[in-house]
Amino acid sequence: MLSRWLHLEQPIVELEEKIDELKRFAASENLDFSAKINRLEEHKCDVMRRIFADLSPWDRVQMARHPKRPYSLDYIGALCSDWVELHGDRAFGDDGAIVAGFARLNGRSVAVIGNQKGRDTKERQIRNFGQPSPEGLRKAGRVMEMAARFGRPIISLVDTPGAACSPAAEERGISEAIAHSQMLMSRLKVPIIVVIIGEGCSGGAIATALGDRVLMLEHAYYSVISPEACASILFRDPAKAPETSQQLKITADDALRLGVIEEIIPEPLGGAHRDLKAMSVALGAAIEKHVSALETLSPEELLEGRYQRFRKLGDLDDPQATTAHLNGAPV
Amino acid sequence: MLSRWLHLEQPIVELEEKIDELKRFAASENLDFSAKINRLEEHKCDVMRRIFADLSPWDRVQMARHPKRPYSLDYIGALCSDWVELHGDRAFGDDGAIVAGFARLNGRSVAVIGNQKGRDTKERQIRNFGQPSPEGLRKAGRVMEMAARFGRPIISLVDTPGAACSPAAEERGISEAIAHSQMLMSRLKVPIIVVIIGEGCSGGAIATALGDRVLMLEHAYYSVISPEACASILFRDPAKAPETSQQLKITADDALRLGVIEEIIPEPLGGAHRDLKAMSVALGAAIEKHVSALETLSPEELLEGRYQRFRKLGDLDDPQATTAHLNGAPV
Amino acid sequence: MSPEAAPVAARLEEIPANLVTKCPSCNTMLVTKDWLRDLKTCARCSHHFRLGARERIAILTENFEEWDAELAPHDPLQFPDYLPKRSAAQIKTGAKDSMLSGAATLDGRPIAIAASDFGFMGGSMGSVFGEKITRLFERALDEKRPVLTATSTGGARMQEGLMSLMQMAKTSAAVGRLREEKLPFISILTDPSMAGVQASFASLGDVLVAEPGAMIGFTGARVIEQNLRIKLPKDFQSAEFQMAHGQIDMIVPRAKLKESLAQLLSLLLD
Amino acid sequence: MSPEAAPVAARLEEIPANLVTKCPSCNTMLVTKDWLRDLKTCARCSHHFRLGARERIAILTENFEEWDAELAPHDPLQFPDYLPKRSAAQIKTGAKDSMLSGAATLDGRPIAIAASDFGFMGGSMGSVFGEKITRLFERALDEKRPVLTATSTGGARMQEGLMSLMQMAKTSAAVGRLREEKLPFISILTDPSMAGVQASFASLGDVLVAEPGAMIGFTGARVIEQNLRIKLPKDFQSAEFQMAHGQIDMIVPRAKLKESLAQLLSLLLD
Ligand SMILES: [Zn+2]
Ligand SMILES: [Zn+2]
Repeated sequence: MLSRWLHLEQPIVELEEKIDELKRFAASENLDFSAKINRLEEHKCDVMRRIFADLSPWDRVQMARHPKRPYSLDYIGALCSDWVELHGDRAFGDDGAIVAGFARLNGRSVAVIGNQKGRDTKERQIRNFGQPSPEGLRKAGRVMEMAARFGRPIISLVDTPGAACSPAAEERGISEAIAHSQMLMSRLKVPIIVVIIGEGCSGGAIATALGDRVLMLEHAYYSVISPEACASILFRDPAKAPETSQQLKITADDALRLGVIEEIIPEPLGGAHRDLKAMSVALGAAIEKHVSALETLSPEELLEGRYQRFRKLGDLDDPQATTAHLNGAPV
Repeated sequence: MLSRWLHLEQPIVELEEKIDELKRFAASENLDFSAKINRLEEHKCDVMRRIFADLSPWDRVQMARHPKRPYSLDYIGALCSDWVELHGDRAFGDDGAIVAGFARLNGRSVAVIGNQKGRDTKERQIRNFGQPSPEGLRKAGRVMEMAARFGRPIISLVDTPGAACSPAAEERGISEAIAHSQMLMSRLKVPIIVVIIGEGCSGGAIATALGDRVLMLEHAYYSVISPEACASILFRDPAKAPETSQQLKITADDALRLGVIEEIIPEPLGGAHRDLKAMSVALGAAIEKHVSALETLSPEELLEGRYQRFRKLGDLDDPQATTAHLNGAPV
Repeated sequence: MSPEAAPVAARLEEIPANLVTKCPSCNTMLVTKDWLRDLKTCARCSHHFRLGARERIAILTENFEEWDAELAPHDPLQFPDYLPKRSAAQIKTGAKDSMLSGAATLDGRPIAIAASDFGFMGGSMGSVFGEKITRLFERALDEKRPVLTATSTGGARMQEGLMSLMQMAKTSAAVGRLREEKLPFISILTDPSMAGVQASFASLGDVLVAEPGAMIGFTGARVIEQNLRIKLPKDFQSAEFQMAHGQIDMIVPRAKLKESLAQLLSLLLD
Repeated sequence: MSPEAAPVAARLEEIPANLVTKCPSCNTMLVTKDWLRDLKTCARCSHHFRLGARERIAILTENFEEWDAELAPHDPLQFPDYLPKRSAAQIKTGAKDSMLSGAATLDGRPIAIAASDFGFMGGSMGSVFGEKITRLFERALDEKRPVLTATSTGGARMQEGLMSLMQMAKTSAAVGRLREEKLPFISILTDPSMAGVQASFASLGDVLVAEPGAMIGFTGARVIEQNLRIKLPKDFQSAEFQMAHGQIDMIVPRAKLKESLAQLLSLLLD
């Protein structure tokens, strides 16, 4: 059992190993175990259905952080043709934690920005674990402004454990970069589709999550703070992260109920990493649907709609309003 | 004779020392030397007039670099009330070589940006000898954009031996910063008055010199390259700088003849540093005249006029044009 | 301190029981009366004590008239301990939440102003805070008032989860609308101005003015130290540090703050 | 190299006398025929030799039709040795000045394109260069063509003094006008792209594409070394260095350049 798999996947991986072994044995001995193999495959499906029907929020956090989970560039590769990545903020550096560029998606030219994590140790360093630095957000801003000028819709793929956490990020204004990116996105006169594909955590996530539509993959999570940090601050015990993740209401279902996202994109059984192709097809279809709908709007309608989309988010008691809740039922 | 004075000023300083000595002696001995002192003062004026009637281009370069020459903050202090300096590019740092802010000039609120040199060794380091870094130009750009938004005219005081010359400046994109500043200034919908108050040298100068009017103080110089660098590149001998300064046509008279500036602002006899107050009055009056004239224009007229002002600069042979020279007679 | 500042000291919350107040920075024992006259700054080391939201608005403006006082917080996540903690803060401060906003005049000029109260759950931004800030910008736009905000906050309010994260986007978008008009927004950063608030509207002022010594940043120094196993200098994220790194426009001592703001507004508007 | 690149090799200037060409970077002796097929790059170390302006346009476009060919330089300052130097360059290159511009198609798409010729006084920008670039942007705006420029230049032409400095402002303002329309400007930075040209229009592309190894910067490395008495690394100001510092978007080998440009234009326009 490799550390590349989650604990919750253990029964599945064990079954898969058994099936593989059986297949190898059958081949080497020239025997027919197909009936037995089929039974095992069916059993595996049952096991997977059972496991994934009942994921806890903490399980989802693990799924969102799965070492095999597809990252932005995986989806771009699977979904797009003609991907041209652009680089640099023209002022300080090129941040590996954010990719930005233009590509063709369903025949339509779009700008894509995305948090990017690294697969191995070396790439993780270059990508800084998907934590955007100020220069990454400024690069994304430059590309998004270009997209707006050339009338290209923007797809923003969010997958970050948070903004870069370092003296260097503070010195170069990570606060300003996050703030500015949000303000910029609120004013761009092209459709913006945001998809939380894995981790959507904290200011690093909202920095590039201000769009006309915000979608979430089934096993992604979206949170104001990581469960570990929250547990450590509020309960002085990072080990309480699993229950904190429950209390923070961070799953796609929670986000939908809170009115924070428009749609949950279902993942293949077992999670996105078990079938990148199927996941990409579903992702591409969801993006297409929303972009097509938004393209019928005038720039003014688009901006007004985007403003109001976030404007109404909040849960409070307003005695002068007709309904107590501005939006969404309390969870 | 201090190194704070130029060689060409030596006769003047000697006379001044003589006059001072005489005055001290007269005071201490209670004698009346007023007739002699008056004669000496008159003689001093004659000497000054003679010297300053016949300055070589190289003398002007020395005058522009005079250690006692007023710098941007000196003029701002003498001319403006309510000076509020703003700081930082919001991304990397605060460049001491450029000051930028808002102030009241003749009762009118304006934005002022200026290259700033240091007076002593320590300040020279902080100010980097008036050589703007990328972050200084980006700070100036931020303040100029704010000025445009709030409809404040922009006064740009140019006084630089060139842009910052260092690996750091290259790494942070000094080329881009200079280019971007020019493009930005070409699009701002408020009047922009540029005054070359001392050295107007190379890309570091043109970076903030794209205005509706470009004025020059009498002893300032304006050049594509420093005479030393030009002599060293073209004639492989930096000692040839004095004659190269003649060949490069860099005085205010040259610039006026080439159509590069609108007006020369005369300096007090002996140069700006001999009478900051008189110099500031003349500078303030010139700025006022041009700002008033420009304020009558619509934003569109302003932009078109500014574009055409630079558009026509160049000296070439165009067989299809009605006149051979696009602008200005060859010198 | 400027002579004009003296009368406003009367608007600061008196602590009648204590005749002396100890400066936490230099340990000097300050005569409370003098300390109040100095707008709660230390006469010796010029340490700036934190001000409550009402105090902040009192020393900067006249004729304050509160907006949206009726807005009260909910508990969208039914988060453990949120209600009791909040109730305690409400009792302590007499306010419904951490944000106070309204109309006022500054040297006679009508403005819109908001201040967060660090004493209310660390001045954290939940739905009420975000809603009040958004309404502040919208109403300022309607009534053509320049906007001033003074932050003193640890960031987003975790207990409201995603609802609090959304306030970052909402308030940043509200600044975006104001930017399209000739109305200045001056953001006053007081100790501390951090995390989700600093990473939204508070960084988007046309001018950023900080009080001396205020801690300003995104991730707190302690978290960075723990994560990277490094030791940060004492002045890390101080206003002076941020100034050196080009992040803020000016540092103004409390006694000069009102005067500076009036001057800035006049330069941008008159 | 891509197979499509082969036919355009015919448009490169042949040097019939030499059957082999030495790579200045790795000293390999290259068969001239192969070297031309490789678009004047070294098959061994992929060193990119400089191209003349006509060669550059030839390998990137079809149907080139020159604009403003009649513009000829003056001597505004009557600068010592300027006329003889320039005449020599005119004779050597057969061009009136260092800038070649015009209309062309790139994969069938009408574009406006300009290239500077380093062989003409270091590809320096004087009045003719600046005027041609400005007209290029203006005409592209009129005719709704995207703009491509390929620079190879030491910067402003000192011998034209202030007139050459003014070309920086003039060309930057011309880009400013194009920016208000939906017309892309791609700036191709080839060896070397320096000083007054890099500090004006060449840095203002929507996309900056560099050739491998191209030197790109403002102040030359030698001048910085002399001024600061330091030694700079060999790769200082290389395309790869500038890429690492966030200054350019992509580095594309010559054999892939046309394809990349076509792709970019299609993404921004179709
Ligand atoms: Zn103290
Ligand atoms: Zn080679």
